[in-house]
Amino acid sequence: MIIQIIVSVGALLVLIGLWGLLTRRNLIKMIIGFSIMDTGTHLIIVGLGYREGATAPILDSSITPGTHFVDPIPSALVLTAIVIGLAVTALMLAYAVRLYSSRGSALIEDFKENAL
Amino acid sequence: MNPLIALAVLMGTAFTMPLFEKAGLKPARLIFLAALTLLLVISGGILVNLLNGAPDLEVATAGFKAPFSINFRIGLAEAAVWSAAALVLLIGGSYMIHREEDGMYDRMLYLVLALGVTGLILTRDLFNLFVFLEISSIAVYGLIGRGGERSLQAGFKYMIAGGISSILFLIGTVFLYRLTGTLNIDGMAAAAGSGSLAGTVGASAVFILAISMLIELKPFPANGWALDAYQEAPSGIGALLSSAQASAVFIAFTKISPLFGDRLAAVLGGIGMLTFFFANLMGMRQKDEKRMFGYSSTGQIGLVIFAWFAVRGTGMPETAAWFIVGGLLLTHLFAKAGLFWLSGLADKSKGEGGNGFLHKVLPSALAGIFVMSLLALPPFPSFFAKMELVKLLVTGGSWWILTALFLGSLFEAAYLFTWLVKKTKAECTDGGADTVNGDSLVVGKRAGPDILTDSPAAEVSSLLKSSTSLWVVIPALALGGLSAAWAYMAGVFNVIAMAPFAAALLMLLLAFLPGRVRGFLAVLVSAAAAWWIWPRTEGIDQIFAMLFLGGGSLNLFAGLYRKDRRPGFWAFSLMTVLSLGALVLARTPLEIFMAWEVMSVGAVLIALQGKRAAGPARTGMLFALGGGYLLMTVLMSIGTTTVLSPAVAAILVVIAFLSKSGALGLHVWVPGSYAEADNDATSLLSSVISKAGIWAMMIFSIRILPGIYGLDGPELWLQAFNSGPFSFLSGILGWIGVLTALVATIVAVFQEDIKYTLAWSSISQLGYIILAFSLFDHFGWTAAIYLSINHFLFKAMLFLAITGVIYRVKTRLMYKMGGLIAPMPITFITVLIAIIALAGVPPLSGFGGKWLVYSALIQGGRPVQAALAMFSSGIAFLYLYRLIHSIFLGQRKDDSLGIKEAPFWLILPQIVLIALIMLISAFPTVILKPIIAAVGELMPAVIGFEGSTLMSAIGYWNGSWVMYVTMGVFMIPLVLLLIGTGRKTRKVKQFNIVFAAERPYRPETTHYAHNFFAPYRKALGSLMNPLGRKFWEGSAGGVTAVSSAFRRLYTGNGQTYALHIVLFTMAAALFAGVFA
Amino acid sequence: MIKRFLAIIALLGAAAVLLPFVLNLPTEEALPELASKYIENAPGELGAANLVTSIIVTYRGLDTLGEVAVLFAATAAVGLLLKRTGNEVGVSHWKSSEILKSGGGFLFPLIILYGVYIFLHGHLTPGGGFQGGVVIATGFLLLLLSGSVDSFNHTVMSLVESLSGFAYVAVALAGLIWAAGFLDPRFLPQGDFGRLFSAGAIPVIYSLIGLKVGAELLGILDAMRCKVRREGVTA
Amino acid sequence: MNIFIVIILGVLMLAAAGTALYMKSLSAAVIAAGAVSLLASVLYLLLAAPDVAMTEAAIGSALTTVVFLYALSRMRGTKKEDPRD
Repeated sequence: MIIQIIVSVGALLVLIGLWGLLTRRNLIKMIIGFSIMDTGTHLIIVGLGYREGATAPILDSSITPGTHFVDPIPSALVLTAIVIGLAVTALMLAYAVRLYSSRGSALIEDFKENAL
Repeated sequence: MNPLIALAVLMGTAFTMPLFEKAGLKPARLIFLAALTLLLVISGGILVNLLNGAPDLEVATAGFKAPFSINFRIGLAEAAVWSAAALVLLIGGSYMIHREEDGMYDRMLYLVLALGVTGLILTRDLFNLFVFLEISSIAVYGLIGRGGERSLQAGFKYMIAGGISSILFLIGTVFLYRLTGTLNIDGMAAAAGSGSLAGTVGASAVFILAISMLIELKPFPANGWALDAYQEAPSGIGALLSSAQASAVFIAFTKISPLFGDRLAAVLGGIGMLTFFFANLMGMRQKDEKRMFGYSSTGQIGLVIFAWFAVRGTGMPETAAWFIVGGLLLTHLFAKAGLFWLSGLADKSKGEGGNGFLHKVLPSALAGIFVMSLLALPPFPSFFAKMELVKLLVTGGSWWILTALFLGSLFEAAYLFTWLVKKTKAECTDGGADTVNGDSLVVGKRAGPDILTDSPAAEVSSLLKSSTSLWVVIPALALGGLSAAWAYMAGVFNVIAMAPFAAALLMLLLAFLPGRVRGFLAVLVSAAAAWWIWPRTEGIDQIFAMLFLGGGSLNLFAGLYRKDRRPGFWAFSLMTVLSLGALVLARTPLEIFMAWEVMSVGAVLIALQGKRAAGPARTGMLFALGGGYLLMTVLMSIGTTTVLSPAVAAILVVIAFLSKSGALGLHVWVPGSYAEADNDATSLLSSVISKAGIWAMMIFSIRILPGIYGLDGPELWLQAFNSGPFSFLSGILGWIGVLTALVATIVAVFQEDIKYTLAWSSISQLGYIILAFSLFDHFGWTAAIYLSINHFLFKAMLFLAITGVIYRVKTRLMYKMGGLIAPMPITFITVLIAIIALAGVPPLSGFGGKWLVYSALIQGGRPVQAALAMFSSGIAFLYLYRLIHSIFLGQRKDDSLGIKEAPFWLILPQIVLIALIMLISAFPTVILKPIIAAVGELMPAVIGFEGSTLMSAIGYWNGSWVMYVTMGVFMIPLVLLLIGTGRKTRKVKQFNIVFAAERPYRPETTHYAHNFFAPYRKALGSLMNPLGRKFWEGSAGGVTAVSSAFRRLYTGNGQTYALHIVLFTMAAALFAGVFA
Repeated sequence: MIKRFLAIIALLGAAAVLLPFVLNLPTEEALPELASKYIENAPGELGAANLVTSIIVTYRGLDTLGEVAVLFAATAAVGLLLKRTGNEVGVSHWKSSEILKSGGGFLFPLIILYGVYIFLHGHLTPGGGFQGGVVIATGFLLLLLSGSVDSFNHTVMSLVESLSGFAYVAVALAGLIWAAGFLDPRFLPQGDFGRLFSAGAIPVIYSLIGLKVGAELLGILDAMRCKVRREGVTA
Repeated sequence: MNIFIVIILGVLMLAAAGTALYMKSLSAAVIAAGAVSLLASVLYLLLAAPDVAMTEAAIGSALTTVVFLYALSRMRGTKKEDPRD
């Protein structure tokens, strides 16, 4: 049940972010939309690794045989994805800054000079 | 060799680049290039190992086997693309190393891009694929923004698209992991095979994974962002984006494609073809060259995607599949990189005050190689690949897809060829040019330095000065190597098939030699080929081989009259002449088609050498390609008699060859190409090359089509044409022939430009030949071959004579000539004899030709066509009269006072031709006997010889006697005239005529030779209505209108592009049935 | 308006594509075989208590190496895009309070220490190189915000970044030479399970990642920082 | 684990995400987006993924927000969203 909720929330976040990307015309808001999509995706990934009643995959002395663990692989994937997401977001923002300084505007429709 | 070392080196170098920069620019550059070189060495080493039969290289990381750790696998395909990408990366690296500003960041990002490309190609882990996708994307994002302010906009749009794609990729990946329990692609494929992905979740996950990769490959219409990026990125980056990066992503895409179900695969393949079609459609309207290359790139990748799914569906062995896909992909990889670099170098040279330099020999040869390989012309790998692809489509009966493929290819040819011509030909200034009806007629001066005026030494030194441009040779060399490999695999890597290319290459390499040296070499090679071919052929093959190679040699010899270097003329003329030889010797469908394609493209390239030939040559190119596609369709259906009905095959073949011969409706490329080609080249085109279509039509109807359909041998096949089910075809063909003859003759009458007159005359003469051919019987074909030879003789004489005239008087307008009989007597005699031969009056050989045609037509039951043909012969007198009258008789012009007879090089072939025509006229049996015998081998003979008299059911003809009688009739009055009137006439100087004491300044108004046949024009002018041209222009206009309409999709707004991507995904999901 | 309409259609379409994922979510409770194998074998094979760390640093180490490269490329690209043009370098007008300044100075070493702790214990406890790196970057950020420093020494920064990156690659290659493969950490002794100095080279790798990530993130922050006017951070 | 906490966190996240998109002030929008991340990291903790939680908190909410704010500070004068937004 929890997995369903998590994945649903993640999917909704992806949709909300997508909506932002498609309708917000300010570059910053578009980037916010993208980063919300990212967060939603991460949530879906972690949700898929979760198992009801399982514990974190860290084996210390408190672990007794037969303990259920959550799937460690999605966690590992998400770690990578989060860092990559940050990298992309930062680069997008750098672009936005440069675009703004070139035009004095942050609206996406002001940057369509090369339509041919 | 462990590929991970390459990875480590790239990464280590990138990480430490700032330290090297601290040490100085030189070491930084050195280490940068060293890392890229190492990449090439390792990838190349692995490729060589695999080529030597080593098993696929499997590399695990972290000391654990897959699926516990990430693994690489390198098969032949991966190794080939990886090495190719590494090569391009190395050249690109040395290309951009000269940019000083922020060089460190550039180099860091560049190395990361190389890393991403490597990983994309090698990894077998789905999530690792994502990481490498992001690595290459981020490097690209960073590098795109280096092209100035507008490149920032492009980069941002690119990022939005990449962002959406990577989110889809992640979601797909993690669901696939949840369903299959592994991230290893092979493990997933195995799990998919056992049904793990059967449900809706599996289908959706596979779908969004596929779509996310597809978006990276820039499908139509979700690719506006990519085009902006191609347009605005620096050309060095565009080169990599289009070649190395796109190829790497494609390889990654092929790796996940085993997961796709059949329906999804079909949808993706369809998207690939749509992309190919529409990208090229829209490419036609581009003015910005990098954006145009961008359209071409997306189109090519679309084609590769389509090919991948097309071969995948057939279950053909992997090597055969990669023969097609790899051929297309590798060609694109090298050619597109080369084009982007060339364009960048030209811009750079412009920026430095040069004028672009692409019209120099080496760069234009390179540009030509890149464009021709993209157009899938022989001998490039794409040619063989496309042939196989067409074979798949033909045997599958996928006619709509085939049409889209051909149309898309034609669109691409239209814009790439236009670009090539625009860039490689020096611009003409219009100073001093004559124009009539907007057509500029005369030789303008070229602006700037020129292949004709630059000394070879200057060119070489200017090339060496910018050492970067020499690097661009490497992709061309790579294409050459690949061509050899593909030709070898296709089984045509033999002397005959490769000789034309070798000859062209040799001639281009020797471009530094003086023109006449290479000219002599060309004549020798061509004559040697004629010598070599003679004993190796028989029947009509031999006759045509001699026409092609002997006539070709003669024409090449005439070309020696020009002293300049003419790199293109010698290369392409020799190539075309040799390809005619290869055509005659070809036996397999592939050989035939290859030689045909080289010949028809070669002819276009010959024509292109003329100074104003750009437009006509482009039209010619499109007709050559279009005809080639029809031919390809038929040839590739060999072995599957069911897909094409014999009638359809026959129609396609006939259309292909008629467009080569310039039959009415398909003639629009001919007048311009002939007229605007170099004058001596026109002779080659008209007298020799135009006959290829006739030979091919004969061979196809007697040998190849019967071979395909096996209608119990050629006889029955011919009968089918003659009186059987296809007789309507021969009737139509006859009408086409006769109308061509008639209309072209009329048009020829009203031309002011001598070359246009002769060009239209050629069309009309080909009409007669087609008419004779259409009879499909012994008599008709004998006439056709006889006419072909005859046409060769007199048209070569006319064009060579006219070449001399134009060379001396420097104009092509007839009313500006006049009175040339005195300074150019030999030329006059040549023209006189040629005209008599052309007119078909006794005693010369033309009479025999006409007699044969009319007799054959009457015997074949076509009196109406015979009558019309006769009528048009009568009209032909009009232009012939004008020809000799305006040029040689009458008053001499001021401009042509001091001129001399034509150069020796032109006169000698004319004398040879005069001798030949006299010989044939006096002893027609010399050629008629072999012709009748040769045709008689193919079909039941209806005519034959008794002694030297030709016998047919309706009459007989003895050429020798005709000659003697006519000579007598002609000689006696002449002698009488000379004896009787010599004393009474008063010789006047040619300039004894003055127009009422006034010299007319504008000859148009007063000169008798201008608008010569005004009264006839009133009567016949309506026939000149250029319906054919209007039709083709209308089609072209329609295509561009559609193209413009679709272009509105690309608004330039990054958000709209994002919307396109999402809507595109949705539409694809509908077609793939994901919603169900 | 039509664009809005199309956007709604697009969103509905995207929802329809995503719907099967939510509706027919795979529900089996058992872990996939691969994950179970990791849980079963990783402690013995690698000696790291934190399975996620084992996976990140070793089993899927190539991902992590790539991830570092991504961050590296992003830093370079941001630096390239926002390179300082001469006139932009100016004095900070930010007036930070004395409390913030001294507080920052006090907290800074603690934060750095915490960051180092995180990546050194990555194989034992949650966290690791990335988290530690971020914490370190945050420490420096605090220094910036508190106004204690105006800019960083770029030479040192790039030295740290380059050397740690190079060392990471070198350690990976060491695995290729002295152990079973590229990125294999087992060329160092496994040590006692659960101790700081255990799990082969995993702590070494994680430390290098931490240093590199910290330096890279700091690089991004530094490049993004407005050098002229700083009073407008919040609105 | 209490399912209601998860639901409440999810609803809060969605609300924060919506707010981030429709907030007039850009810096407030950035903060709201950071809140989405922060809430996500709490969820990760509940989902027994402490590594992810730490990373999301440090990178997703803290660092990303700072980078956003830095970018905003360099794009002054764009506080006014387009009225139609």
